Amino acid sequence: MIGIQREDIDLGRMIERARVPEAGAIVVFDGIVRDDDIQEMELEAYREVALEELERIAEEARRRFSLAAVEIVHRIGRLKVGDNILAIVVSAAHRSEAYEGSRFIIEGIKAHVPIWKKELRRDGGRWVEGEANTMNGIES
Amino acid sequence: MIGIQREDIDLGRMIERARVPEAGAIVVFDGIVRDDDIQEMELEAYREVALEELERIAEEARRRFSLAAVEIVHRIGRLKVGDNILAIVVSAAHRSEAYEGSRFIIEGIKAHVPIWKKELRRDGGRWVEGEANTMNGIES
Amino acid sequence: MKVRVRFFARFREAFGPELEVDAIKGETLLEIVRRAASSKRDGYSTLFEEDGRLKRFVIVMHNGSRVEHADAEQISVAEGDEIAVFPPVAGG
Amino acid sequence: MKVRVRFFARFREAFGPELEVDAIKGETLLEIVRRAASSKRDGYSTLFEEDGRLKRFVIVMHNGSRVEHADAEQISVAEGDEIAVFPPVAGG
Repeated sequence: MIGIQREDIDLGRMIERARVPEAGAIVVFDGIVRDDDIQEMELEAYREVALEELERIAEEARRRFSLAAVEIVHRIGRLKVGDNILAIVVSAAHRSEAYEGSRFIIEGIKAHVPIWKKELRRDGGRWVEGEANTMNGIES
Repeated sequence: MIGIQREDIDLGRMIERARVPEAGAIVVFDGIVRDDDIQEMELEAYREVALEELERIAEEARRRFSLAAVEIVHRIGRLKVGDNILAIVVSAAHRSEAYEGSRFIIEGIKAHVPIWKKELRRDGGRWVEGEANTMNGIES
Repeated sequence: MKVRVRFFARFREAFGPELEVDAIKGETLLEIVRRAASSKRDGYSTLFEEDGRLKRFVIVMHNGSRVEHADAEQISVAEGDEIAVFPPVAGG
Repeated sequence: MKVRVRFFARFREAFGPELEVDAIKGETLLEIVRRAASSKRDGYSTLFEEDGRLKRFVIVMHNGSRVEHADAEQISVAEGDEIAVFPPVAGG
């Protein structure tokens, strides 16, 4: 399942969906709001395009790393320290594929999925800069 | 928490324990019994030494990758396809440390922790060979 | 001819989430973005350099596909098009 | 002087999980392992080469610490020692 939602993420259900007979390894990435002197975080998405990109990244990861299952849920809206931002759950026959597939997906999301974060601090808000470089974003 | 147990693993609780304020990323590795024409798997540990090794690997990972939390539970006994064998949950400020720390731990376990697996097939049992090489095992 | 221009993140804060622009046949994506930006005081300098080019980091999409700045100067809009303008993404 | 010898995995299947060996002062780890192995028919060839050396892959621990085969020929046992003998590990 690939999704963008306001509600919290049910990691347990994602893991159970990835537990298929041909899988020997499940790797979960759970990105959470870190206590970096922030109070809250506000996330915004270009939803239709972000979903398409998540599907594309999931499909490419599935193919390149022979993944048995891929589940991605990204949250938007107002989040506080400790809240889940993003969960990626993948399974594969062997651990290397599961780790590498998971990493491929998170790096793809950071570089290509139109979602933005604003850190809300006591002294105001600050948009988080895209990580890769100033030309990142969706590949044409 | 570091443990070796017969009971199933409560992944949800391990993840909640790793959800500390300084963590921005949680990575979970869940090793499960793969349907590789096997019926069941029997795991056996040199328990006291295995626990010491798990503690040593966790401590080294914590230090080398600045991990905020490390949880490892390895199961022993009779397991069937889809059952959890081993769960590693780590958290860190940033994703690279969490992924690399998790990978360091699983590789350390494969190479150094005195636990053995026997695959039980219709035509009998087969001990799984250690992965690294025939001289692996506990470093003196 | 109606064209939608959507803004995200700090561009949304500057221009609002979306503007409907009445486009003339033959107008390019870049011309539409320029007009949309001009709807706000100081809007122009948020997206454009003094020499009139889009700032390097500004990302433009046309109906859900990214377009290079050079192409945005060439592609003409059509009825019902959606143009999106946003800063570098920071998901995950 | 009592010494415990523990076996794991296929060595446990061959010798049982543990043997208590009555050791003589000055006996080495390797000598104890040899005597323990001799408790079963064909046991010797499970752990030892024909030339009397331990098979390369056999791991020996002394009170929870791994010892090289060469050292196992030198180290004398003491009352209450635990020797463990096992094949390469396969955890995870």
